[in-house]
Amino acid sequence: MSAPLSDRDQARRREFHSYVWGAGLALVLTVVPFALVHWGGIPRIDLLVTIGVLALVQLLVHFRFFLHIGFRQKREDLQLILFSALLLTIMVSGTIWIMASLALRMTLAAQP
Amino acid sequence: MISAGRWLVLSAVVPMLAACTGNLHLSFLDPQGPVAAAQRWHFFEVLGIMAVLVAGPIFLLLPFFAWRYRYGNKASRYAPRWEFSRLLEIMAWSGPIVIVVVLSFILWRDTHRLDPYKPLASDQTPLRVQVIGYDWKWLFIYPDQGIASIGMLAMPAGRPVSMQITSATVMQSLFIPALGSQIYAMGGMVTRLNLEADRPGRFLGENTMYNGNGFHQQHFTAAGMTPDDFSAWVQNVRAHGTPLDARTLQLVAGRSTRAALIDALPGKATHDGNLYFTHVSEALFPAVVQATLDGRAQLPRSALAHADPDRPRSADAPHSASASTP
Amino acid sequence: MNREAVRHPGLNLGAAHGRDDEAAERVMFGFWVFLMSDAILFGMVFATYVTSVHATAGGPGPHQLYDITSVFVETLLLLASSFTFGMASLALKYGPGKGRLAGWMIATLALGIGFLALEVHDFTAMFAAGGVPSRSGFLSAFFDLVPLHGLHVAAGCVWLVCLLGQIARYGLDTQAKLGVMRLALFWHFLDIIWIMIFSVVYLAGLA
Amino acid sequence: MSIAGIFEHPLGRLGPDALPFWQMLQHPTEGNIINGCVATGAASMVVIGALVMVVLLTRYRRWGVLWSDWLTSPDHKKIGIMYVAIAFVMLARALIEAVLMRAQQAFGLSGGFLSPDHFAQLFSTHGTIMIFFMAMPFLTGIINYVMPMQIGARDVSFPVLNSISLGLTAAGAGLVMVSLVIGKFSTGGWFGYPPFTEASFSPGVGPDYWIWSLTLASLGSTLTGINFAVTIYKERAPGMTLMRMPLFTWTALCTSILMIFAMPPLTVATAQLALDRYLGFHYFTNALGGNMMNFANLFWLFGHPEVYILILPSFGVFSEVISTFSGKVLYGYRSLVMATMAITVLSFTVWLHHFFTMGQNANMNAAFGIASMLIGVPTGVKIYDWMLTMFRGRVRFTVPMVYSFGFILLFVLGGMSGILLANPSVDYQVHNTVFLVAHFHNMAVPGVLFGMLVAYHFWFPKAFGFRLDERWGMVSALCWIFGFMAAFFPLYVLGVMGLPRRTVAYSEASYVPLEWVAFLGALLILVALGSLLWQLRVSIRHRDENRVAAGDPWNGRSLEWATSAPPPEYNFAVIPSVEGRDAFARAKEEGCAYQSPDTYRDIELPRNSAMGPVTGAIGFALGFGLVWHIWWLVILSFLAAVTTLIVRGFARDTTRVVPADEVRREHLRWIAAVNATTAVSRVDECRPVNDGRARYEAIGVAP
Ligand code: HEA
Ligand code: HEA
Ligand code: CUA
Ligand SMILES: [Cu+2]
Repeated sequence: MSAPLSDRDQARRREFHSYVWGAGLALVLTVVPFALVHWGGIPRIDLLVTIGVLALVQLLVHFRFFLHIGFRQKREDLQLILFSALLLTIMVSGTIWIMASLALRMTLAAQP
Repeated sequence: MISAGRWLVLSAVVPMLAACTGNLHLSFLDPQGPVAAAQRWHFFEVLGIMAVLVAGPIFLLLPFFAWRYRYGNKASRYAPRWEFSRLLEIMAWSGPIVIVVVLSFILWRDTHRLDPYKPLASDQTPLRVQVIGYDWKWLFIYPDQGIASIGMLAMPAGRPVSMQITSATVMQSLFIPALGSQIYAMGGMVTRLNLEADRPGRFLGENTMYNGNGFHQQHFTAAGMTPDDFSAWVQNVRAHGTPLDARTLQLVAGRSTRAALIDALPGKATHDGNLYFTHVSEALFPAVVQATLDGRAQLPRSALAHADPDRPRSADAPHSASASTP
Repeated sequence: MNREAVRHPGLNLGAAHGRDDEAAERVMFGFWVFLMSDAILFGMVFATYVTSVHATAGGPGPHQLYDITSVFVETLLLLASSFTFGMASLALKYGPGKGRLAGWMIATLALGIGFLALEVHDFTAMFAAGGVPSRSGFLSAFFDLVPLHGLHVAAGCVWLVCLLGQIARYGLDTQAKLGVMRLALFWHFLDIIWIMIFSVVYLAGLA
Repeated sequence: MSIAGIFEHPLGRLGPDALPFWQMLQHPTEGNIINGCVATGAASMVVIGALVMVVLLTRYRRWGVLWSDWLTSPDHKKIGIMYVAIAFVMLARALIEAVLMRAQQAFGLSGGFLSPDHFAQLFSTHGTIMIFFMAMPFLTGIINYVMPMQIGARDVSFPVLNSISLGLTAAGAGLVMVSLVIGKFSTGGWFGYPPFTEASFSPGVGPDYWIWSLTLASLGSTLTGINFAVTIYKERAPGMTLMRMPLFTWTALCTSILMIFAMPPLTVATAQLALDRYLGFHYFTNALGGNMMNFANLFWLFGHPEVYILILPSFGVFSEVISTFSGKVLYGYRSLVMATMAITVLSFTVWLHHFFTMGQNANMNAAFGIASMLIGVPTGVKIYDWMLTMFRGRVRFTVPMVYSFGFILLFVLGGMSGILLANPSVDYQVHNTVFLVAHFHNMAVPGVLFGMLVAYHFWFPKAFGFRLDERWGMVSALCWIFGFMAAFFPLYVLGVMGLPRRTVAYSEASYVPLEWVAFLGALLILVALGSLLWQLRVSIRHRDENRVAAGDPWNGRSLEWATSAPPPEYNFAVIPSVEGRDAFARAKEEGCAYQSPDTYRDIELPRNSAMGPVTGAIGFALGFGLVWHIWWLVILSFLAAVTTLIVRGFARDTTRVVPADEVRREHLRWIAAVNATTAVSRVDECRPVNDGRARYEAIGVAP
């Protein structure tokens, strides 16, 4: 109970605002792609890219505002998260690359 | 430099090969076609580089260090705190890097050159063969000749063979070491393989992907023939083969070895331990691929010779052990 | 000094919690590592799904099966639950008392159960439309990925109830606090997975 | 399956035909009788072994001790020893299977004496056990024992979780063992490729045993990985920065990272295969959109990092041992750490090299081939740095060093064959032949196994307080090295002669001579194992002459040698504070080892917990129920698992305190004993006079 009360109140306000901001941004980032898909009208490729980008942005929003990940962390913690992201990227993109090549070269339709 | 490693291995292997195999060629170190020959060269190239640059220094230095700096030898220099030397560090990292860079060039070149999908350079049109892996035998279809065989893959020497490969059952791997690469055969999918025999001869063929009790008997002979002999062989098959009708195909599809299949087939099915079929439709191979993909038992009638209406057939029969060893 | 030391990534207890704050360090780091491992698990299931989207084998596909309205509502529920859990975290850190914390936790629980109920409703509808997992590779992959997330949410709900029980029994002791903090991470993490699910599975599938 | 169905078949599909001699009695053909006898013999060994254990424990009234001192103990040292014990039991089985396989193949020209089905079970169980239930428990046990002491910690971060991991691993091992008595194991090899392992082609219980034992083990490994990583990050003694950790701890960290990130793909692969088999999903089937290539991809995403999980701890062990027995600081510490990290990351970028022959395009094969060769760079750096550690040292030819020489020379050869395999155009020729079998045994035996055996020799005196017999150790080491060469070098040649792996018989007479050499090699390995057991017996008999209670028999360098042998439950009476690398060597050099502080503090330790054995038992029951479709058991054990977790959540008061007084008494007693011990020079290292205190001889610490 060492911290003076006003400081605590401030910290609490700040964190509360962080949650509100996070929720607000997340809401927007959710509603937009749903609306785009629901009402359509955009070429498929563009739509897919938009969905992907918005999803990534929302992911960052959640990390930032709900999980409070920032660059104030100790190094080892941030390392953990970045390292995991690296491996996840290698594994998922590698898988998709490999399976796509295989599919391309092995369907009956691909035969000369 | 390269020959050192090469002789090392050759002196171990060649007597073995020569002594016991008779006339069946087993190994890519005794290559019978351009692909295997290139692979042998690649093998010795890499092995030679490594024997000299990787194994050599270590095999010389380790015993030397161990002996020179043994506990009892108080004459050797003792430097218990010595733990770093920039020069040695640089060498320890850059040496292997240089070797890997060199090896990567060879690797890149040959991986592209020897891509099994790539047609072989030749002035002759390739012979088309479609291969279906069944449990414990390979069925070779010659779509342009309308024939098929089990246990024997005949090919004219000097003319490329272009294979399309699938499996009607589990995953398998088609392999003729003396000619070249192996590649997987998978249900509902088609892989490709291009090989060529330089000269007439008999080559070991097999499946290398374990697929059950008859796995070790899933062998065949690949036979390189002169073009005339090959034509004669085709004529012979046409004259004496069994029609590949629905009932026969059902037996072929069962989980059985080639020997068991021969016993199960009515009449005199073979004269040399292999099976030969006529009236093979070009539509058979794609039909089998499609049927496996769909999980369907029925092949379309058009894919079969003399479809026998009163026998329900199941190309998918592998599971129902019914057709296995009688 | 009003910025207390950050002991580990994510949700931190404040300095006011003294020893609890210190004890949190290894537990929370361990839980992060677990979450990262779980993320790989989901990543691989996602990868399988992506490689199987076209493997409908003649069966129904996304357009026949997915109901965008329902997914939208589910998304809002989860998002709201993330917010309520955020409020619970604030209540844990700054008080006062445990009543407010319990209140937000119960709200979260309600939202979570609502999400699950809607999801089950979706699945039943899919089943009725012939979208059963044994129909095709695509449906198998779907019913691996989406219910896996659902199972995680269900586990989260059970955990939530247990924590409420612990708080009722022992008050807000160290273990209960650490439990709430871990569950909060878990819950936000599941929300992130859901973002990927609605984007990759539903929206991309219907686009 | 309806509710009624549950009660209609209370034993699921378990019936008398699951017994190993059933078929022999029903159809007494010659083949059935031979195989029935072999299978029954093997099964009886399991049953008799278990019975003997039960009788002995009862006779000597040790059940209570077993329960309270071992099974429920959260002490990382005891858990480590139990892991190694599991490894040892499982290894006995896998070794017998290996010798049986070699014998079968020696007679393989005429068909041999085993049925194909039986042979397939042999290589499948052998591979599965060696990887998951021999190597993994072995290295987990060694890390468990050594790592916390090396970083100056009292225990791992989550002791009860540690015990749970052990329980899960034991449950998996138990399932594999039970498969020998009831039903049979998979025939799909250690990687169980579908569609062969799908219900339509393998309807029996075999693949189910494989799936659930692997699932239990991999769950255990994931938790272990998390536990170790957190321990290394959070429990280090003051001053023990990352760059001061002993190399073994570094490799333990990297292995844990691999466990955390590489196990999930395996879990996904086995879970999806299970869904295919139990609920008719179509992940990997031929038909209806299944795709077996996904399985290969997922499995090797795990499988390749897995082989580095196995090898890294060995690298760590060799680093410690070579530096200790060369009386010299480890050369190139920084490089070795960097190399370890490089291997860790690179190992996630090469998995495709296990299926070069699947048909993907040449660019991809080339890219993954080059990535695979790149791993040779950091590995080479390690080899060179070990050699440079001996350079200008004082190398003692002890048993661990003999293994180390064998390791370096043989491992380089194995690495070279790995580089050959990494060339797709060569792999197209030797993939799935016994050349590949030679490659990976060349890594697994001199690399993994020798490393673990060295660890066993090196740390045994620490754990049990007395040294192992040196002479028998030497016999065993030489038999291992030469036995290995005889058993596996011929396979390289046979491989390029086109002999496929997993073949029960062959038809080329030219294979026979080399098969026989390999068989004799396997027998020599059997002799090696025999000498190893004999060594243990001899050492136990002469334990009083070989005591090293002072704790430092090898003039060691790192903190685990700074405490008594065996160490107290809390490892260190006072947590050491560290000023540089090789903390204990430094203390000895400065003459401040073995000091007693002015004050002692209370030490808080975790209480015993039944969580480990209970989770293990539940896991086993769950797995067994799933294998045999005993649904009530499945439901019951699932509920039990959930309940246990919930109950544990409510547990409070989970620690106990060792009072400062007791700590002081014990510590002072040990210090007095050390002071009464005469320090010996390294010449007398392997003689009875070595009581575990090293006479000062310059061993060097990093500047
Ligand atoms: C760590 C891995 C490991 C180890 C050590 C071994 C060791 C041995 N293996 Fe193994 N093997 C595999 C992993 C391993 N194997 C795998 C993965 C497969 C593939 C399976 C498949 O096809 O799916 C395989 C397959 C395999 C085959 C099948 C080949 C084929 O496909 O045709 C054969 C045939 O002979 C064989 C033989 C041997 C022999 C003779 C040994 C000998 O070296 C055995 C010696 C080992 C021991 C004796 C154990 C020693 C340990 C100790 C003594 C510890 C002591 C402990 C204490 C004192 C506490 N192995
Ligand atoms: C502990 C186990 C272990 C280890 C350490 C390794 C290490 C390596 N392995 Fe091995 N491997 C296995 C266990 C292991 N492997 C197993 C179990 C399988 C088969 C599974 C199955 O199918 O059942 C397998 C299969 C396997 C394949 C697949 C083959 C096939 O299926 O057809 C390949 C292909 O690239 C490969 C390559 C390598 C390489 C490049 C290394 C490298 O890490 C080696 C690096 C080491 C060196 C190169 C030596 C020292 C280096 C120097 C002295 C420096 C100078 C050298 C150079 C620059 C080249 N391995
Ligand atoms: Cu397998 Cu395409
Ligand atoms: Cu690998």
